[in-house]
Amino acid sequence: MRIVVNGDQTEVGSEELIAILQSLEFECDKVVVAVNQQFVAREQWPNYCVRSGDELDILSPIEGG
Amino acid sequence: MRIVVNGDQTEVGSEELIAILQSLEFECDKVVVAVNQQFVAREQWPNYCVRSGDELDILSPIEGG
Amino acid sequence: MRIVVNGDQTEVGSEELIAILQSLEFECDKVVVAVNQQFVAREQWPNYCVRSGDELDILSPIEGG
Amino acid sequence: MRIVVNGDQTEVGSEELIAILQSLEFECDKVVVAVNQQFVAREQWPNYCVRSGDELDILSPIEGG
Amino acid sequence: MSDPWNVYGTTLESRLFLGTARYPSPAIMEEAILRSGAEVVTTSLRRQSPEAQGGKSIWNRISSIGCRVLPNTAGCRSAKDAVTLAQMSREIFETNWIKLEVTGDEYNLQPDPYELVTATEQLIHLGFDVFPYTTEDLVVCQRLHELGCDVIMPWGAPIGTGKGLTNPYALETLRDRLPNTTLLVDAGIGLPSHAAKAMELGIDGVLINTAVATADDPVSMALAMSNAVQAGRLAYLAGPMAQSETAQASTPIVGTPFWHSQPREKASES
Amino acid sequence: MSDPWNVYGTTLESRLFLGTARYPSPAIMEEAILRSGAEVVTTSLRRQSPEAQGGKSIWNRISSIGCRVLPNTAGCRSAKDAVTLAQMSREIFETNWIKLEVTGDEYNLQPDPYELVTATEQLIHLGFDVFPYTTEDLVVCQRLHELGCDVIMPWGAPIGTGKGLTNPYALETLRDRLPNTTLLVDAGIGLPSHAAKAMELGIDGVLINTAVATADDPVSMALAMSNAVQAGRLAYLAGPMAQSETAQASTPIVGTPFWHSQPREKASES
Amino acid sequence: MSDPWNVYGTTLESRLFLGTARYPSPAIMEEAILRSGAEVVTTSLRRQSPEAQGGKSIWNRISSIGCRVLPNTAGCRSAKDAVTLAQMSREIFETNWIKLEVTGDEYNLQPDPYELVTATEQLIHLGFDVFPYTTEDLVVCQRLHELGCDVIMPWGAPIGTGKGLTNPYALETLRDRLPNTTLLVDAGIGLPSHAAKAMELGIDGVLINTAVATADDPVSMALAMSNAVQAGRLAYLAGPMAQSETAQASTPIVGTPFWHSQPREKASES
Amino acid sequence: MSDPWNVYGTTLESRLFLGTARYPSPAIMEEAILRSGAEVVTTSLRRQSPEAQGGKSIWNRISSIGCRVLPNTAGCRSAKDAVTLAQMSREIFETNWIKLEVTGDEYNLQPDPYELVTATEQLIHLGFDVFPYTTEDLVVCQRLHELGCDVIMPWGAPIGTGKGLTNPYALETLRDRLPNTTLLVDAGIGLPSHAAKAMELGIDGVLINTAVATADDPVSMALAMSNAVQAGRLAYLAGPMAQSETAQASTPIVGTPFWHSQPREKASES
Repeated sequence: MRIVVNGDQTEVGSEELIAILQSLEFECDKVVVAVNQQFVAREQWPNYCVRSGDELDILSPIEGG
Repeated sequence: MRIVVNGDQTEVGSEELIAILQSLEFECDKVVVAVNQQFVAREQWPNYCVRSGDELDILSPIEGG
Repeated sequence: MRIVVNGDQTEVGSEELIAILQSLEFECDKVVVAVNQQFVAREQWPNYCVRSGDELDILSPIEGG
Repeated sequence: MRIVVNGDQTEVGSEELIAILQSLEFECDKVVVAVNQQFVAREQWPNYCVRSGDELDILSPIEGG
Repeated sequence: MSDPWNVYGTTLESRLFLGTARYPSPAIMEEAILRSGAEVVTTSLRRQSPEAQGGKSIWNRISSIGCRVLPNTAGCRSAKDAVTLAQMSREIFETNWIKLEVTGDEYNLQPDPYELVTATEQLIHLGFDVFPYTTEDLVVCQRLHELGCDVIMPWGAPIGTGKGLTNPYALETLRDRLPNTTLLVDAGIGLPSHAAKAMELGIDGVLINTAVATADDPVSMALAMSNAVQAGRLAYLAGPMAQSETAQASTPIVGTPFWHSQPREKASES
Repeated sequence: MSDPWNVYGTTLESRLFLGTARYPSPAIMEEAILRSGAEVVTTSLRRQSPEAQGGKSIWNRISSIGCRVLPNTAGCRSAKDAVTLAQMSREIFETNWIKLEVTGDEYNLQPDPYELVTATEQLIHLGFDVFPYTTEDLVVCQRLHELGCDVIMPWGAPIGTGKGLTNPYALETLRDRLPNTTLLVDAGIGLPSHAAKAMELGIDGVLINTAVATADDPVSMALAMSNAVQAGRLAYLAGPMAQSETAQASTPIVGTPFWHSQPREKASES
Repeated sequence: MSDPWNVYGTTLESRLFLGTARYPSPAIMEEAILRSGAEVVTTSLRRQSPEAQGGKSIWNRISSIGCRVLPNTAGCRSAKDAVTLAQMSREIFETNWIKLEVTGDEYNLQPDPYELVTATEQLIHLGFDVFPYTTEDLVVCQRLHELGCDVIMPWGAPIGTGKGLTNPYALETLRDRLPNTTLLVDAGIGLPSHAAKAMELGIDGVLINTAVATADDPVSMALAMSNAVQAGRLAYLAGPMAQSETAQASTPIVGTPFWHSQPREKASES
Repeated sequence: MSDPWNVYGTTLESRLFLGTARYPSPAIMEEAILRSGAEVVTTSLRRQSPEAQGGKSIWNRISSIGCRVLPNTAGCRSAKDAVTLAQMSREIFETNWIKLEVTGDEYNLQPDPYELVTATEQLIHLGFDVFPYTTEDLVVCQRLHELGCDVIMPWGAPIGTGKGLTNPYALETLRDRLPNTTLLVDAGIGLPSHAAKAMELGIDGVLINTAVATADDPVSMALAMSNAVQAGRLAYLAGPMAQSETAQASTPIVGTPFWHSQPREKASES
């Protein structure tokens, strides 16, 4: 299934959000997630399934002004 | 019938707009009218009837900045 | 003998500077002196004689900006 | 005789100011003259003799701010 | 110098719009307008009692001058009121032009960016040529431009203060970012130098009332403002010198007299 | 408006003095002078080689215009040199007027307050009408006044910078403290708004060169400066409004429509 | 001097908020924060590739300092994006605080007054403590206040320009009209004098990033800004002297020596 | 941060000199001095009648604090008077330091550039360390420097006005042209931001009296000024950011979320 991860076309082998994050080697406790520009809270992750074409934003803290 | 003309409670003897203007001695060709804060165009005047409690604004040109 | 002390006409009984200062009850170690707008250093005082009409400025420290 | 004309060492064949000006092809009615930084008024020119080493400034009108 | 410009399809020569309020007398107002060369003057509408025909004489005076009229909606606090007043103005003044004012604060009498945009949208839909009076906020002005305003009127300072241009940097930004929009500075001009400065920044025109009307001599001040607007416009077109941090002589340096350094040998003599 | 003024016994109409240096061409210089309406232009003297008659054409051009000439002593670093140059200027330009410049610093090219006073004293003794170019220092200007200068020319900013008035507060003080002295701001004017501001402060006139000569279009800029000087002068005479910290509406408040508060009972009905 | 203040229920001592971006190194950033005494620092969220764990080290560094974190929504162009980013920030940074930025123009990077208000309304509904970054427009700030913002962050100048306060008059108006709202000037501060001036106007605090981070010596500049903020705050509380147009001696006049006028007869001697 | 500097052979830490006049009480004066950290305070001499020992208590108070004393010649109108008063000061205050004031105008109380130079020359000949109070005129300051002054004290604005720096451009020029002279801004500072700005320009120190003494709370204002001077000095040394006309984001752009453009194909997949 092809989805978009942080702006890049990406082939993933699962539709489960947690599995995707793990397969892409994100550290789950250090990122936050939006799907199609909607926030997906951490407590929703266990049951959250991604669909083909979905746009994932996986963000981490950085410096800011 | 009591209406409000330019902020003042006013007793008028007719419900017809033109009659009211004339009875109050406005020069009809030199004023514009709103009823209840809605513009009443001159071409509507002949058939326009005012209701009790209506608020009339009868305005004339003045200087401005 | 009449002299001017700090702008005021003053009658003094001596022509010796130190005697004048003492008679006017200035504390000698806390003032500085000019005669006719010329500085008179402390070491000159013992021999310094004032003449009639001389203008003495006897100054003390104050606050300043 | 060597003099300095407008900053340049110059050999001249006469000591008379007017002769010098003419030999250097200045238009006498369109210049003013200083010798050794002193103004030499036009009426002094006929009798004015330059000495060896003198510094002449021969100036004309230009634009200015 | 002829430098005509276009305001909603009307060609004008003067870049000074003049307000008609606060003059010592109608006669002085008229003379000030004439002296200023203004082709557009602002007016308003107010409740009038039939007996007190106070406004009439001044309006007669204004209309007799023959200037183009730009009615305002001064005093309105909501888009709704402003739209109604604009419609009434259109009927009596017989013009599509409306100087749209929607006040957002009673203290600085500044425009309300929210109600202003709402009213602008409705008035453009109703066929008006809208002259929105706004703060100098770029995004607000962009929004007004996108809604269809060809003309935008940022303030220089709060009305009646005469403080001049409180934020010239923002006006420069407006000019840069809205190069094809007609910008008029409205409100805050107190002196000719303020008007000239606005024009030097590339602003297309200015609207002035209080500074002219309340001067000791309004007629002379009207002429002064007219001259200043022309001066600023001419300067903008003339391409001013660049400011420099360091001095530079204007009179030529070459040939400065009395140079006492060692005299040079002339090349011809060596 | 006619507003003649007197400069060392000469009556002038224009309050703009123009410099003649740095123009793209003599023809443009001439046109700029004409357009500006200036009645006084500045000139200088320089060493000239007989063959290169470079200066001649421009001087011929200047003298043909018929303006009054105000020669300067630009480039002089000492009172002695300035006095000599002034004497030479008087002979060739046939005028008692001298714009006295004695430079004190090579970087900002500012006047030297010490040499300036020395030269002024000598020149007045020699019968000159001295126009001293000075900083805006009040005590220096008072000294020049006491020496007999009817005209004093404080700078606005260092020459050629176009920075405008770097210290308007000091110019206001000068105006207050020297009410009967003719003050001309010389140097630093870069834009019409600068010139207008100087005049609004009560300065009697301005002298401009670089800002006109080095504009992309000197002729238009000359006209712009002329307009600005008139604007500022008119405003000074017209008694400008006082600046205010708080807004005040220009359009009358009374009779504002759509006032939704509880309608009043008419007095006549009660 | 202890002068604690309250920001959304949190008591702070320092009135300087510091940004964490653009420092030469994380170590210098940390030292600058410590030296500044700031108790609140700003952060952001960005897309991260798992391999390039670039941001991690700096975030670890920031979180180890122990300051309170104020996450921003920098880069968002719509209310919708800003609301989503705010929600993500709340989860990862574990704070209800959000510095709400919704950019309205790509050139001056200014806030969009329309999207800002929309996002503010939604975020307050979602339980956030919103710190809206806004222009200095009074009506916009009033709207934010009415929506429930206890803190509002008007800009001083466009971000990264270091121009200081481009419109101090507007900030004074804000202070007057919103006396009970916490105002922080955010963006535009370039020098300590700018920060001090903001505080002198009664602004409650300032947020600075670029001016500290891009100074040659960020650590010293952090301390400088801290000192300046304290200086301005102290001055505001201390009741500064009123500015005067006329000079007044500080040293007493009475008893000035060498007064040469006719000596007085002493009263006692007459 | 330790940043010692040298004033006529004396090493100081604080760059704030404080005046001792115009405080509500000697006790408040003392506390203000202590809080300011000032190491140098100014004093004066006045005629004293023996009975009214008014000045004594305040002088006792000043001398007990242990600061270095800088006596002034305030009130003198001529070089002659100033030289006499300086000699008297040296004897009673037991210091070679003299803050040389020679007033040239009764209205703005500004220094007289002519008398000032004359007095400076004589006092240096008499072995004094002269701190001349002067206008910001570069040539005057150069003259003072050439006469042997290691320290020069240009004004910021007329004394007691609190107007701040009326001509910062001139102060910058002074700094550039007199890089090795110690410059202290004396007079005119009204707010901490003024003091900070002077220091940011590279001025070495400031002398303040009225702004501290006449604040509602002089002690807090003393601390405020101290903080501001440190802030400005630190910033000068820290190498501030350059001002920019265009905005630049502080938060990184790379990785901005919700970028909706056509998703890129990852390089690894091609």
